[in-house]
Amino acid sequence: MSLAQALLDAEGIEAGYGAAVGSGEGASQVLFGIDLSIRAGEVVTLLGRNGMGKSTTIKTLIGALPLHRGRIRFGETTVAAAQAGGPRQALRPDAIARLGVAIVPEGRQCFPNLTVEEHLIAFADTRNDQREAWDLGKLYALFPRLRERKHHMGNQLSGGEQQMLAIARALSTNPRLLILDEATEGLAPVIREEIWKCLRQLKDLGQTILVVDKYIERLLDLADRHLVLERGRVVWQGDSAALRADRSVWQAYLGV
Amino acid sequence: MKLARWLPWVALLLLAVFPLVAPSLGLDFYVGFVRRVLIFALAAAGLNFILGFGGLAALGHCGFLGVGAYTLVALAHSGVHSAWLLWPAALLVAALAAALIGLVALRTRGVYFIMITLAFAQMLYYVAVSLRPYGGDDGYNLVTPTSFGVGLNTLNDSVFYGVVLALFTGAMLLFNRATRSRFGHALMGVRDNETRMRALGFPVGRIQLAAFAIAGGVAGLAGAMLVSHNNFASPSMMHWTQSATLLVMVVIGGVGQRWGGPVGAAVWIGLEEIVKAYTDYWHLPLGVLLVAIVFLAPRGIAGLLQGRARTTRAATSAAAQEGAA
Amino acid sequence: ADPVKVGLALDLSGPFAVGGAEARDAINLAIKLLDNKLGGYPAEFIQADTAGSPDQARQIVQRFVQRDNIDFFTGPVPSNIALAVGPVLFGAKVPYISSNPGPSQYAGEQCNPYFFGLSYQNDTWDEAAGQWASDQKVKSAFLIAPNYPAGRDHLGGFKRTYKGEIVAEVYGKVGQIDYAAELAQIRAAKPAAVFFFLPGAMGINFIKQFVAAGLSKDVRLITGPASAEEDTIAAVGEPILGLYSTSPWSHDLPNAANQKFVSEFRKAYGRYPTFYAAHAYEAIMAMDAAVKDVKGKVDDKEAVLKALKAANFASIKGSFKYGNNQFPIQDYYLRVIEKNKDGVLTNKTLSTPLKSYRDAYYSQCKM
Amino acid sequence: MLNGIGYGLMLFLLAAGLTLVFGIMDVMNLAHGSLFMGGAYVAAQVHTSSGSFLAGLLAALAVVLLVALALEALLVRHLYGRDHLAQVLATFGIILVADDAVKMIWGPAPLMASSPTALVEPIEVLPGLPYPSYRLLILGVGLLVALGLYLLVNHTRVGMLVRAGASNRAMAEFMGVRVGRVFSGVFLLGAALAALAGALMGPITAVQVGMGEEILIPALVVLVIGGIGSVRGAFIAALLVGLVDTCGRAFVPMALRAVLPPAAVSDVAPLVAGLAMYALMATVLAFKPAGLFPARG
Amino acid sequence: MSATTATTALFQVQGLVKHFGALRATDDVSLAVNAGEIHALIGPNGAGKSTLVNLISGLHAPDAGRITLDGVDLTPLPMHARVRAGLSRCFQITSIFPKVTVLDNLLLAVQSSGGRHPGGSGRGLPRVLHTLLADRARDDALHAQAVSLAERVGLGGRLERLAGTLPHGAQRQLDVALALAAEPKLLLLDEPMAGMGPEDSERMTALIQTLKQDMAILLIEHDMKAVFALADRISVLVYGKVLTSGSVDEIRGNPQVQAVYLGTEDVA
Ligand SMILES: Nc1ncnc2c1ncn2[C@@H]1O[C@H](COP(=O)(O)OP(=O)(O)OP(=O)(O)O)[C@@H](O)[C@H]1O
Ligand SMILES: Nc1ncnc2c1ncn2[C@@H]1O[C@H](COP(=O)(O)OP(=O)(O)OP(=O)(O)O)[C@@H](O)[C@H]1O
Ligand SMILES: [Mg+2]
Ligand SMILES: [Mg+2]
Repeated sequence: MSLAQALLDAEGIEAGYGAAVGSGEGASQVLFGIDLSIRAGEVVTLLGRNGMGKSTTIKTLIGALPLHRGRIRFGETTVAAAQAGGPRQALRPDAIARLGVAIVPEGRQCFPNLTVEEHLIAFADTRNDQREAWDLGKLYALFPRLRERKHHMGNQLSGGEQQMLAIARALSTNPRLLILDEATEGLAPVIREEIWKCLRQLKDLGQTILVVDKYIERLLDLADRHLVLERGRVVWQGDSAALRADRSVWQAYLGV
Repeated sequence: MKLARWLPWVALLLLAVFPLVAPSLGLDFYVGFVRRVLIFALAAAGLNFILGFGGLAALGHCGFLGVGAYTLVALAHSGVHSAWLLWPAALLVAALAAALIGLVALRTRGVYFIMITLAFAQMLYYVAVSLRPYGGDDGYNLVTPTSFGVGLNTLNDSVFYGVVLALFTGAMLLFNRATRSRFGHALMGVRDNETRMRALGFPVGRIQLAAFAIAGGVAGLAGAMLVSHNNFASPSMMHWTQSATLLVMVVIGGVGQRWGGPVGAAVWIGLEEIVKAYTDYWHLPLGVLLVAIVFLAPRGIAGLLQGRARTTRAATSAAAQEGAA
Repeated sequence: ADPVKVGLALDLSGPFAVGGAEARDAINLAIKLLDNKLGGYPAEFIQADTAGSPDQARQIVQRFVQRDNIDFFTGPVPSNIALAVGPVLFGAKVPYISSNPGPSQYAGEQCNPYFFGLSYQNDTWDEAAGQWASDQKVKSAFLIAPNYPAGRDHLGGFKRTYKGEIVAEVYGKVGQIDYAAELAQIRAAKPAAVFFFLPGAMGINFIKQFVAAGLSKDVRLITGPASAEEDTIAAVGEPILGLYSTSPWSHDLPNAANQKFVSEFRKAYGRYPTFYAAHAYEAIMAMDAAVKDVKGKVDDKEAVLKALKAANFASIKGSFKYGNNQFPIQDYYLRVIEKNKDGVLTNKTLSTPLKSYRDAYYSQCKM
Repeated sequence: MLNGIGYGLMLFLLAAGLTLVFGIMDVMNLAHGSLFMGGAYVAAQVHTSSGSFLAGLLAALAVVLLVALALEALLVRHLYGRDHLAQVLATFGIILVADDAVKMIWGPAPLMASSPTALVEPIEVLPGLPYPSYRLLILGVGLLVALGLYLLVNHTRVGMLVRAGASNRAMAEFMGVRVGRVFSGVFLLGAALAALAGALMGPITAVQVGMGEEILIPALVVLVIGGIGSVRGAFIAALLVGLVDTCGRAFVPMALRAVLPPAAVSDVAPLVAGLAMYALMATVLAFKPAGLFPARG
Repeated sequence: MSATTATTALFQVQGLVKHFGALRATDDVSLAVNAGEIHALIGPNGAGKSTLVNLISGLHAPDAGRITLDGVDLTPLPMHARVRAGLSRCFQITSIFPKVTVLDNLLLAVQSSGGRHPGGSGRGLPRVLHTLLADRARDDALHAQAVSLAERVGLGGRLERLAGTLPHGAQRQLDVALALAAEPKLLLLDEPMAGMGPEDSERMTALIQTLKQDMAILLIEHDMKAVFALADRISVLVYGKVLTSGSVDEIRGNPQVQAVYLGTEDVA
């Protein structure tokens, strides 16, 4: 595990919604210069109250939103770079995904016209021949419920089942970076526990993870580092111990 | 923004004085031409109402045009010639037909709705073709012109024109009010999120059915007026390509734009007339125009005229339209 | 003086575009031969495309009448357009010389001094076919046409003169693509002949599938000119060999006017004309003769009508004169499609089953 | 019966490309009919001048693919994200242009397309029941295409990726799918099927301007009855429409003749024949608003 | 199960069954909610909770069973009629009108049921004409109702925002507000806290608490903190069947429930 080289490196990213491309200005800029870097094998969280820009950050990282300013690098590749008024360059989201970024998005986004099993086959990375690689059997072992529902269409699942499917779908690509945006939303407590256990295992296997979730206590046990967002800016960062200690952060920025 | 507001009314005013000045400009013929445009504009406005505000892409609207037309034919055949009886009758029968068809068709959504309305219109078409007493495929020549009472009838060009323009204006006023009424908002709500509307307690089926019947009735009225205008009815006016053309008019004009239907009808029919005069290959430029509109002016010509002001509203309904189609 | 104005509503696009194009080519040829004049007087020819729709045609004719003040009208291919535009023309006292359709209405009860059925009455070619089939002692016939009034009229015409057994009368769909079911019925019925009226693409589909089904060996195929002219021949190719048809005109009629027309047409367009072209050409020639007769005074409607009715021109159809209903009394020919000496597939005239024949409706006309 | 199935398979062949592009990719491409027409014209032209049916078929595929490539890159690509109405309108525009273009190139008169010389003679499929051999070829191709499509769409990853891209393009891209490229490929495949259908159908129908629109409606009807997006549905619907349509023409008049006076029959029977296909669709949709085999829940 | 409160309960479900193909998503469910009560429904994912809500609200038709509210048999009624009868719901996946403003969302909601036609225009033609032609923007009474509704759920300051651009929590609040417009006797809430942070969750909890005075609530939620804070009674659904019902403490302590649902998660 190389500590020197970050797997993902984002510098001063600014982004938002509906603003003219490249202008960096606009009615709804949401991110105002976020720096974020994740080393291989690290588990990092984005924390902050609702609407502070966690999902927006993630959407910008995966290329779903245009970068107004800043630079994003993944591995050796510059994924996006933009300066004010200057040239913009950006990879398309699918290209970024193929670099090894997989996401469990807000709102699950299961495909209504694919069966459960097809979700898990269609995007699977079959080239990966690591022993620990996720395959259909392992995914079903993680979520036995999905095996029971394998012929259901994506929209014929309960909310929680869809959430499981979204996680399994992301894992099926055997990503270098796994991004989870509220992946435990709508899951029963027992299943939530399963997910935490699973993430723990993944971490132990060296999986790099960026995670957003509201169960901060669990994240403290799991993650190496935390970033707290407030109105599109990083207002605090540090490791779990530091966050545990700093109750003022909890009150000011996490609403607890 | 100001301009877009006043433009339609200025246009209506110009239209009102047109038959008075036309003779002195040597444009007599165009009185009849504009009248025809107005009749199609009326039908298009009806379609725009259900398509733009109700999200119901009906590809069989000319079926109701035909129902209205043949209602008039049937009554005229049996000796009724007063416009004040014929036209309302056509409107009512067409609205009734639309209500009955809507009962079945509105069970479907999206492309299925497009296709089922097409199917019903084609059935109406075949019925009209097999109506031997009314000429079947050959069509029916209206021997006695439709009369307005007091010795006036449709042969009197400018009187007929005036009546059509008045009815058209009245219909537009009503449509414009309807889109701002509770009903109109409910209709748009159904378009945007049908399940939520049900859960709010709206009788979604009835709302859509009412809108569908209104639009069908208006089409029927337009159909009857068209027969009075041409003194001729034929099944070809309800062929699916006619319905498609009507849809084209609405989209060119601007789906869900208040004046989208009429603007589209005027532009399309006008262009057809002009382009035809210059080339036999008149489909080609119109096709290119259509593609250009789709790409360059997705909100239609009326949308262009509205300009960038009020974009939130207009863009909203346009975007919502996309979701619904 | 003002030029003589002629309104031409042509079906340049839509389902009748083939006939429309033929008509336009022939009219342009006639105009060229007449040096842009009618009866020696300058003339203006105004063209418009009906797109095959009666509604649009009606619109166009309204414009011709109101804006352009035309003196003569011709052009449309289908009967329904003729019926749609007729009243407008008659109301404005504009003579309509039909270059193709001859609906029974205009031949009978609705006959009008302003309508000249120059070409033929719709049923007559079928009557000729029925007559010929009877003459040939064809024992049984199977009839097929699309489901619309003209289809029924045409089969009615055949039945009027045919004396053998009619094994079945089948109406298909307008625009039908596949005739397998009908061909199966024919196979089962084993008629001696099939008479069909299937204009346009329907006829092409039918003939191709008829031959492919192997029926052509045992069953004689008879039709009118609509499915037996150059356009159909070119589209069907070899399988059309041996198709019998009846027509009031054929490109190999030996009269001088016809020889001139056919050779000029071939010179100009490199192909044989069809009956659409022939009648459109003749319609212009009829106007030319009438204008000459009235010495250019086309505003004198009485005189123009009289001159038109006199038909002072050498008809390309051989014998030609109008009956009381202003529909022709003329000969009808039987043709068969063969390879001519140059190896080109085309019609060859065999006989004249009906001579100086008039239609069945003239007695209903009160003119 | 056999005729109904035969017509049904022909319909399926016509609808096959549309099933891909419209059913699976969810792009309402009316210009599919124009590609069909293009295929028929090119095949007829090349067959006539070269004398080889196969050359005609290949030329049709090549030319239509080229046209489709240009069409996709210039127009259709920008329509993927748009609503159906925009797609209908733009492709309707393409129809208008295509019809006039064909008329400019080949004239309004229909073109000759003959079946390959080897397949002119009918074959006896059953003793005493000759069947046109060329038709058999078409039926065979129809069956093959049906099978191929079914496997492609339902049992290959490509099929899954297309469906994913069609229902939620953004999410499919987040999963690493090159949706643009996949769609282009599928569009071209659809165009190739249109060209194939056009080239094959030419010899038994009229090759003329407007032939595309004529088949478009029945093809759409087939798709809708089957349930948009379901290859199996389209296949069954095609057979059903073929049967109903054929029966409407052949048997209904016979049946009616038994109960009604002949005059009434001659009025009603043709009406039934014309209506049959549409009545079938309306009935199916009235009871199953998303077709027989709704593919998207 | 329903025997205990069968006669007095405001709302009752008896023997409800729903199949999805071979799957028995709702398996003979009987349930009762008393007036003024918050009744929570918990259970593993896919247990059939949302399906039950869909059956009750009329989005799906049950294969068997009966639903009554305040003595009225709702089973044969379509969805919109159930709303009129006093039953209103929110959605697990936020269901609002994203492309219009918050105010327009609320106007639609109050127009449906809360907003009476002014001027006592009564029934029949005048009412039809009013519905069809009167400019809604001029309807001050309707407007006032919408505004007060917004204030009730804490959206008072965001009336002119396009609903789709609201933060998630606010959208959930709007969803609840839409359901409240009907002034229901029974409110169905399907995971109202889904996707909310602690702060928003607390706000929503408080809101639900205030609603309790006016209506009975059937609450589905996986956020146990909220459930234990709010619920008067809890029913546990497993594989489409009611496993058990009881007070918060009974459920919490039930080892069966812990095994299938609660796990070891500490919810203080
Ligand atoms: N599609 C959109 N258009 C405009 N504004 C948006 C859109 N989506 C989000 N926003 C706004 O951007 C801001 C940040 O939203 P974001 O979704 O990134 O927050 P978050 O930190 O993920 O919060 P949550 O916990 O609610 O998911 C919010 O103010 C939100 O209103
Ligand atoms: N339309 C459908 N077709 C087929 N099966 C369905 C359909 N909708 C739901 N199901 C199945 O029914 C079961 C119950 O689903 P439901 O949505 O009611 O669960 P739930 O209890 O709300 O779960 P969650 O807590 O995850 O939201 C699930 O297993 C689901 O897969
Ligand atoms: Mg978020
Ligand atoms: Mg649920």
